[in-house]
Amino acid sequence: MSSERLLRLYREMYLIRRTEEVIADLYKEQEMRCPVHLCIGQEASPVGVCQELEPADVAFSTHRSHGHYLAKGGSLLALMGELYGRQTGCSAGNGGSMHLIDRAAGFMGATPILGATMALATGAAFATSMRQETRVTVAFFGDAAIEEGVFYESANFAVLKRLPLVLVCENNGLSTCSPLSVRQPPTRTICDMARGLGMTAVSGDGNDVLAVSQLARQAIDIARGGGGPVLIELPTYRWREHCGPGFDFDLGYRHPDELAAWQERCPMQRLVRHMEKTGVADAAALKRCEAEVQQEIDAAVRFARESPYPDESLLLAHEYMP
Amino acid sequence: MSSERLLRLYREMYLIRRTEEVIADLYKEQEMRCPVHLCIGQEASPVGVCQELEPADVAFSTHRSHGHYLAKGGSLLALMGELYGRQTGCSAGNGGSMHLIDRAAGFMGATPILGATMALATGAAFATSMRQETRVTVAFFGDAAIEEGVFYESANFAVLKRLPLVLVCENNGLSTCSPLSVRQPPTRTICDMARGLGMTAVSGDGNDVLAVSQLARQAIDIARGGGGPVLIELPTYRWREHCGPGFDFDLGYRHPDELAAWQERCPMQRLVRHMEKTGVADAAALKRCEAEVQQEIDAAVRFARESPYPDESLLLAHEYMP
Amino acid sequence: MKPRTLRYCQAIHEALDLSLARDPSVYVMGLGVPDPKGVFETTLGLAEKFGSQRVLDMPASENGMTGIAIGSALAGMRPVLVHQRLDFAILAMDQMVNQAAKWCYMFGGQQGVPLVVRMIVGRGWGQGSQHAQSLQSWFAHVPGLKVIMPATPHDAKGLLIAAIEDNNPVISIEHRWLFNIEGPVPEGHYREPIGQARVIRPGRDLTIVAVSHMTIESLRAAEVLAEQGIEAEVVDLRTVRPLDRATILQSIAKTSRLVAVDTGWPSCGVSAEIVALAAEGAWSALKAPPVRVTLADCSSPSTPALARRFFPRVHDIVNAGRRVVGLEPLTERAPAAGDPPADVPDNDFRGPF
Amino acid sequence: MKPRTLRYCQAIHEALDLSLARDPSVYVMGLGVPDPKGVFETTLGLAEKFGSQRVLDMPASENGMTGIAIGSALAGMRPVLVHQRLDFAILAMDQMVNQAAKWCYMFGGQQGVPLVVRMIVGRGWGQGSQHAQSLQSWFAHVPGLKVIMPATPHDAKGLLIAAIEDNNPVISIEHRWLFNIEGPVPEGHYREPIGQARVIRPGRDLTIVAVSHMTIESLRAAEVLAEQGIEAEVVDLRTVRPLDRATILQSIAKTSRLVAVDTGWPSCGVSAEIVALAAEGAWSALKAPPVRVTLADCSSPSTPALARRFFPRVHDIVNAGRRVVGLEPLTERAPAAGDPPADVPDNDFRGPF
Ligand SMILES: Cc1ncc(C[n+]2csc(CCOP(=O)(O)OP(=O)(O)O)c2C)c(N)n1
Ligand SMILES: Cc1ncc(C[n+]2csc(CCOP(=O)(O)OP(=O)(O)O)c2C)c(N)n1
Ligand SMILES: [Mg+2]
Ligand SMILES: [Mg+2]
Repeated sequence: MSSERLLRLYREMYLIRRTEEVIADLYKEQEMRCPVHLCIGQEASPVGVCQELEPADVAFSTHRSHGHYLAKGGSLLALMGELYGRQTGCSAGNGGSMHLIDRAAGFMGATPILGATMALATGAAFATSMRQETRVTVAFFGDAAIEEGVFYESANFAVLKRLPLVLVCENNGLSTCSPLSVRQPPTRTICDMARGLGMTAVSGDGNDVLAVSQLARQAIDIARGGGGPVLIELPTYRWREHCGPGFDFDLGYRHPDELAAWQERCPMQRLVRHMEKTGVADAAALKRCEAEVQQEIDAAVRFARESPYPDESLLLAHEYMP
Repeated sequence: MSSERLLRLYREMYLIRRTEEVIADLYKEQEMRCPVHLCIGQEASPVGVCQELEPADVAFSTHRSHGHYLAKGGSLLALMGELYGRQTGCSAGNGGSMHLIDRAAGFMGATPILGATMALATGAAFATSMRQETRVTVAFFGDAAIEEGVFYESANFAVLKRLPLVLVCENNGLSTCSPLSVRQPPTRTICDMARGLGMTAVSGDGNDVLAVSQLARQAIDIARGGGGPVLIELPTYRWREHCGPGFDFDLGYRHPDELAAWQERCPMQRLVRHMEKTGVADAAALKRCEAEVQQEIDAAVRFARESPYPDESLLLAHEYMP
Repeated sequence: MKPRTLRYCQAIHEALDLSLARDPSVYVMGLGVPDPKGVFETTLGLAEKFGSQRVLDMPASENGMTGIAIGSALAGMRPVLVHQRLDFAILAMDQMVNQAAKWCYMFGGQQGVPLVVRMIVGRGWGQGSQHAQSLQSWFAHVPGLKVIMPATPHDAKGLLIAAIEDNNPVISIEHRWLFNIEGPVPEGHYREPIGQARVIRPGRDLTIVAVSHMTIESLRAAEVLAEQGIEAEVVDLRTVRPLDRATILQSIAKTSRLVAVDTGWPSCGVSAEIVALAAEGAWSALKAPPVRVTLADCSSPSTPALARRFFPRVHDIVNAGRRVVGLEPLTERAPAAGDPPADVPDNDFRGPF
Repeated sequence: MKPRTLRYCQAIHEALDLSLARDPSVYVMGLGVPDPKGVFETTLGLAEKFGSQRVLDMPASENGMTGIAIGSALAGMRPVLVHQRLDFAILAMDQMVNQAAKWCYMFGGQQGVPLVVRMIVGRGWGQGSQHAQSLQSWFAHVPGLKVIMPATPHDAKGLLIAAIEDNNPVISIEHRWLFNIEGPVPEGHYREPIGQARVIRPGRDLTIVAVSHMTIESLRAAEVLAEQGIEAEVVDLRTVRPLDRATILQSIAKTSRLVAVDTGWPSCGVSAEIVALAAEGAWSALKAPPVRVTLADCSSPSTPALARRFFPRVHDIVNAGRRVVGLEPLTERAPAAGDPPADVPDNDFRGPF
């Protein structure tokens, strides 16, 4: 991979990371008045997958969607506007963090009811196939969402119709505070299960953006080439609490050592180490890129804060489409 | 298997077959005013499975449940009463053919919403496991019901908790008039899929009552022994129309030759041939048993016809349990 | 020249046929849609005509398939999803209510979901507790949905076309006992506006607001009342969301009396909404307490013996009408030979469906 | 001696604790039930006390797990299923409505389904379209279900115990903004009867029928009205199915005026049922058209800027009260510094939930 490409990967992961850190910092001001599910630590998945997509390809996500939205090219300004509940938000303030959309960027929508957007993504892929377009649809979701029957129903239809669909399961081992072991049998993996349904299924290091992008490349090729849906399972770890800006070690359901171990595998540091090892690291370029990103974020926060709230007269405005 | 045992299998299949033939004949009188889904041709499954159950074991079923109800020991009188909409019916007339129950016989209930009773059966098995009882729960259903997400959700939980559950999928290749091919991918079998979920899954000739009972024996042993849920797939064929008393070759979705081929594999004739081959056939005994069954059925029809309808004052009586 | 007539099921068929022909993004999907029974004839032959890509069967996966239909709508299609019974669509409440109904609003009005979900409501002939639910009030409760319940072949066609062309999710609830009724249906393309009720019979003494099959029964009841010298105005709701408040209130302003007749249950039902609307909005006009005619407040019994008391019938509407004008109820004559049984719409109706 | 007080969430906890201790067939299951947050503290420590067999987490499979709970109930258990948001339970409508609600009836009264489903309703702090639905009218519509919506810690405990001991499926809808309110709660086992409303404040000028969190807001509104010389009687519904018609009608008979206040939407809502009931049953007593106070008729917006107009508040109830007694509405004073924002119940409430 070219060093520009690697730098771009770094930049996108850094954008997600810093955006969420800034959200976490500013959240305590109580101006962002909506539940936020941060994906800090999980940036390799959105960036690795989205960088392999064509511009016409589309993506859906769930409650933990900031990363997917940004990696797919969603507007940072509109994200911040949304978190601040402003008229300029990507959903005009009606959505909040759990309802992001940027249709121009091919980010079709994120909604927090577990599993639901898998079916929507399958339907978008179905539309593609009915119209004989070459677009691929991606659905991002977690290891709990896959427990919903709608996953199974969507998968069955996608396999039946050989739809150009890529399902990305970010397996952070947790549903809120509940470990995988109380939800899924230890005797089968998520990939086994998906293969049983007739899908191609692959697994790889979810904290290694290069590994992710390689898996994504293959999956996208299969899906686009008429080989039917592909599931990618990406083991990873969320650093912060399930919902909200903080850490949650006080709750006792996980030990700080666990985080420490995963921080060793920080997707951004891993990428930097890779760049160093392959001799393409450019500390100055990284610093520049970080500074640029920070400026973008600062501008977005300013933009959001200066944006007007939706007027009360708009309460009913968006209920129906003309 | 002893000749008495074989004769009993014959008797039970004959009971189901004749009961349904009588229903089909009398249906045109328009006295049984409810949808009926006949299982003529599919008798080996209910009889083969139920004969391996202990009396304390329980079963659930769906819309096509006459066979399961009778094979589990459900009252013939109460079945006929129910079809005739009488107070003496197994559901006091409130249910009709699609809602059969005989709790004394361990037939926990049949309801026609596809897939729903799989979850109920899983729950009954869960209760068993919470109470550390040794009872096995069986769910009978068709090849379309397995397409419902509730199957997947139930299976996941049953595997997770290693529940004493046997799922019997009677695969007659049809959902109403729709072939399997428009509903499930040809690239995987139902057993593959179930195994992917972490279940033990086996398949066998659904028209051979001895084969069914052997599979059932193994499955029940595994389930009772703590080995978790087992799925049995039984390819078979329904002779009559999906719903109603007649044949439906006028519809054109299947050819009479198909029926003819399957009639060659009639589960009852197969058993008779087996008895002949092993030298335990006793034509007189079979005739006697048939005559007895016919008398039972005639008595049940008489009973139903002579039973009173529920009084209109009972309309609201059963809405809530005191 | 006598206007052309069609049966209700043919009117639906014509709406689908026409819509498929006009717009390549329309497709029709549901269990049994392309099968030889064609969902009570409403989809008969359409797969042959438009291909199995556009008129298709599906797995028995109501929730997933609804989500798939919605997703395809987000990607530019106009799906029509069909359920042989409303009861089966209950599996898909999440996708219909959490996703389709909310999409436009929760994303700030950027994109509608042009989805139509047809649901058929069973009645009689042993359509028991899980095959006879008429849950329009659930859908009418939910912002973001539109809900049509045509009573005539004319409206069945015009409203379904309007639904397919609407940019929002529309639930179409079709009563099984309407499928064989015949009525004038214009040829070609036309839309009936969603959200407009219609005064289907004028009268001065009381207003009967009814919907779907109950509109037909109410017309019959109005005839019976007319024989007794009572002139009922019958308002056919046609749409239960959005509700045409103006037409309802106008009629009550004229007649001062209200009977609300619904195919569903009473508690929090459409009939409750109509009565509440009248109480709030036509208070000074009303001269007697309004009356609801609904299903009995219990699950649907299968036995025909209870059908007569469970389902509202002409007789019940007649007596409700008498009550609001201050007359005693009439006792019903005992069923006589030749009367259709209470669990079929007419003597020609045959089970098992 | 001052009576012991508990917070609402503690009252629920005590009901569960007590029920688990009394009856080995009771078990509690739901996403996050045994986790360290304990479903807003309502299940905290119960897994430790009663074991993870009886107080357990589950896969994110709402429909299947509801069926599993029902199946276990058919086999003798008494499950309590918990959903952190009512919106998630929409996935399980089939099992709740097609199976649990119908079981007793469709099998002729042989067996009830002793299932309790707790559902929490979100409000404010960005609880958007998919996290703030208050769909009690759906459940209240359905024969076979019972639906409780306690407003006070006392009733939260007593009604939940009654629900667990009931032989029918009971839906318990708990409003998130109630969880921190404190009130007297008797020690030990007691049941509040399901299906009985309560006059929670007597008054002579108008009746406010309210439910859940709106009961608390209505009490506040009644105080404001009292300052204006208007004495409102507040009836806390407590149960929305079966409805306590007698208590409601009795109050209206006394006051002649009705305001119906609900946490849900208007169309076919519980408020519509209350108004319809009054119009039918208290016609001659009523001296003014009844008024509903409900959510705005749209999906829940996330932004706090719209929360003030979306959710009904004390001010809206006060004005509804004024209206039914024939007074002009008051314009609200502009929010002042120190006022809690409109999207939290009080200044102590902290996001993200
Ligand atoms: C249908 C449904 N049930 C429950 C929830 C509550 N909920 C929100 S996020 C979450 C955990 C999801 O875990 P996972 O899918 O693994 O994603 P992660 O949060 O780990 O990224 C739960 C249970 C929900 N949003 N939707
Ligand atoms: C949820 C649901 N969807 C649709 C139906 C309508 N329906 C009744 S029986 C049936 C076919 C079922 O096929 P299968 O499960 O294979 O059983 P079979 O009839 O072949 O025995 C269908 C689609 C239903 N009862 N429930
Ligand atoms: Mg997770
Ligand atoms: Mg089948």
